[in-house]
Amino acid sequence: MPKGKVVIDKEKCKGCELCIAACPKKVLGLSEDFNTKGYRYSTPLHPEDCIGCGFCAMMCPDVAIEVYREE
Amino acid sequence: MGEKYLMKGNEALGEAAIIAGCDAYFGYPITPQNELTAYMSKRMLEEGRVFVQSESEVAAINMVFGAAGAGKRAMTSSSSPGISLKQEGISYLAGAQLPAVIVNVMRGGPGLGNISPAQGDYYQATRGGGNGDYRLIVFAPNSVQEMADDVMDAFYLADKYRMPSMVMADGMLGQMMEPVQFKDPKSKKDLPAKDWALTGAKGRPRNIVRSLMLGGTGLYEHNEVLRKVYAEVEANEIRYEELETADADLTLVAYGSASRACIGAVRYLRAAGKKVGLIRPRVIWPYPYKALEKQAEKSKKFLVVEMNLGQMVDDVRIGVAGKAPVEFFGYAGGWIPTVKEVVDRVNQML
Amino acid sequence: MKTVYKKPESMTSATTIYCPGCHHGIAHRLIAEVIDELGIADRAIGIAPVGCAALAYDYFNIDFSETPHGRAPAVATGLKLTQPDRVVFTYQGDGDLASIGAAEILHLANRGFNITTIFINNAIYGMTGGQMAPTTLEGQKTTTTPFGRDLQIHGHPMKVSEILSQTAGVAYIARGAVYDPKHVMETKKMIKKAFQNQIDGKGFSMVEILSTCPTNWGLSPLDAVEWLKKNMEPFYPLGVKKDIDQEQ
Amino acid sequence: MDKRIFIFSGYYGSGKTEVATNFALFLKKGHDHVAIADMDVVNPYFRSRDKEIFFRDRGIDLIAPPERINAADLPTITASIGGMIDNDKFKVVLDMGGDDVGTIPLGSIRKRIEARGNYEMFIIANLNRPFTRNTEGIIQMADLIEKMSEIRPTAIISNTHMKEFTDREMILRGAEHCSEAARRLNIPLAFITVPVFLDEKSFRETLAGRFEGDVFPLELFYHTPWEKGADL
Repeated sequence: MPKGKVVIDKEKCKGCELCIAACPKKVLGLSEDFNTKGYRYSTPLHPEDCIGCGFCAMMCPDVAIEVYREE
Repeated sequence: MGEKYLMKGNEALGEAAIIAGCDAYFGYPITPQNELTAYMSKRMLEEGRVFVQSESEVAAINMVFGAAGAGKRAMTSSSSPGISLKQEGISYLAGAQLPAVIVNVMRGGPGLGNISPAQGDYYQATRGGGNGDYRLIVFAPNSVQEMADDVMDAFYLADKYRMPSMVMADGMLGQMMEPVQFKDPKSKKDLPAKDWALTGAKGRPRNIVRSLMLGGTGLYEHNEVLRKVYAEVEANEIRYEELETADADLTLVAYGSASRACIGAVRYLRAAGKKVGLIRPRVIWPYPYKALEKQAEKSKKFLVVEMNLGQMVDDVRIGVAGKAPVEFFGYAGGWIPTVKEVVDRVNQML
Repeated sequence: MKTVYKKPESMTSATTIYCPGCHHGIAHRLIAEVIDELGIADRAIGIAPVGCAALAYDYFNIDFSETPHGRAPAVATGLKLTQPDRVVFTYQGDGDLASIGAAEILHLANRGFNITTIFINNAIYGMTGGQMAPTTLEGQKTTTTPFGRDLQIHGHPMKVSEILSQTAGVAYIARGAVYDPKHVMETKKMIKKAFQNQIDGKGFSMVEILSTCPTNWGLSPLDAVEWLKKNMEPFYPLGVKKDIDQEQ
Repeated sequence: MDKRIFIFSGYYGSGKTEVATNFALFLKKGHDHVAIADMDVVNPYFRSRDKEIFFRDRGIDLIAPPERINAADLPTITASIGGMIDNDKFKVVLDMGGDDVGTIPLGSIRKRIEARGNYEMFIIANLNRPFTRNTEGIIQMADLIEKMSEIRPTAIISNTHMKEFTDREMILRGAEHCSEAARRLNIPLAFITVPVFLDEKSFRETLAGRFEGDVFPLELFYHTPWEKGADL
């Protein structure tokens, strides 16, 4: 399995959870704290499981997610 | 000045627009301006320019919005009921500060009315028929020659002030034939660059054409910009003609077709030794209030002649400002004054 | 590490005004990705009329025009005919395109002018607060169909893509969705083809995107996706409705 | 003028209605039954149908839709035209709309006209109009009209004028180009119109022998309201 990395701009995130549902490895979840807009934002709860598939970014309506993968 | 042609007013409007560099024309059929659309359907294609017979007047004015947004010279034309349909787009053009030319060859109203010439759209043209605070520069020609000249000026001033302008004629002017000579187009050299146009953001920051001004004082500030533009137009672009006004006891005020009979009446009455003159606004917004105010200092009476139930008479009263009585003579829905009718009415007043 | 995904160049970094989970954002992003991939950001001109996406110009790094409600196809006509080498697209919602702008889109499609339209169908008026749209489904409750859409009273939901596919000028019409990665990828292909067709001068191309409106549907973003799959998709089947390349 | 049906067609604004009206009055001098039919579905103003009383006073039958609908946007032609075409008692003047498209309404009665055989199809030309500035323009217009109407033009009428600014030099130039167009189309130049204010009698002598067409004096009947009011 390739190793991936998800970077989420928490200030752009509106907590819609579409990325969470899209993640095949259940990497993402909602944060316990809030961003400055008052949303609980999406965050990698299990970053070690990320395979860098990019599905989360593909589903993000707010372009808040960047995805990287090891070569 | 080129050679002399015998042309219908509607055709002259079209040829003048082509000479003025109209890049795109969009129209929808309505009598009595159809010759203009037909003329453009032939000549614009000959010139390799854009012509579309749109699905409606609403679409036509928005196609103008698009072409004007591209920084091109764009024009549409219609007659009264069709101009009503264009009001939405005209308001948006004004809001987005897009230059464009709208031609209204007026017919009888309200509603479907009839195809007779009329001047019932004066309020609509000069007060803004669409929503919001905006103005159009409105030309009021009274001959085929002036229709040609005005279209060329309308394009120029629209570009100069970044606002829509209108040529307001009527069915008689559109349909009648007179000799016409076309002027050379004015150089665009002194006009501001259209650096706001939507041409693709190559090598520059993106441009946005909009009238939606959200947030804080955005719309307020935008309207203050418009106020400044309109004040400038009022300072620079007032146009009117005076005929025998210097010693006139009675001053006629008329524009367009109605002014043709008034010119005849002034000549006839002067020959009979009666001191009658005429002030003829060539542009009806901005309006020559000062000229009327000045005339009110020497003229004892005013008579406004219009082919409607009394619209411009309000502006004359503003200009005259109570210094002299202002009477009105006019009918709507198929009436053009004859020289005799105006003379008779003046004689009643003298 | 290799970048798998980051913001397309054609998008600004502005945060959208859209509600959480609204599919507008995904549709915007796909358009921006396509513009980047085709390398047309310096000659693309977008048009968004009245609707939630009226502010779309804030989110794209390209020239953009606002228009009156429903008139984007007419404005596009003016922009495109005077500049045939630019890539002009409209971005319209269901109220805008299928109701007030029905005449304009029908005539643009039928003329076959070389313009691209992205049509967002979420079966409701979002911006004005959840009123019935032409595409509102039978039985669907909105603020103006409080007892559900009744075909006797409100008429039938309109299948715009199927209707426009019947017109001669159309080069390509497809209906996609963006509720999961698979459909996002398929819809992006559709959008890319609709833009490529314009570049190739093939004629009018449109992609309808079935989208959610969680706020006005009164559902969470994830529940809204389920509602779309269960209710909208059967009535508005996904897929290519017309493609002149396939016909030849 | 032994023909019975006279069709006046030509470029838009060439003066068809004015010439047709004068021609109907000319025919009336030698015939009891003359009719003029307004076949113009293009033009909304300055039409023969607006002159109901004028023609009635002069004993000419005007075939036009009822006056009631004149100010509506309903430019129609009337069914009675067919009867007039078939009625051998009548000389019939057909005042067509402008250009090739203005002759489209002829299509509905073309077969009846051809069946009677004895017709003239005039092409009217005014050199001061933008699309007929020269011989080529006139020939082009005649060709377009023939294609659309499927009736071959039989003669040309030179009607070169600039309303009240018409001068003799203008008329001569018009006659020259119309004459050349007629020669190349292999049809006669029927008339050269001269407005009555130009003293056509002396002018006729100037023109005599130079062109095959007769001088046709033209009285002007169609005016703007302010021109009408000048005679107070």
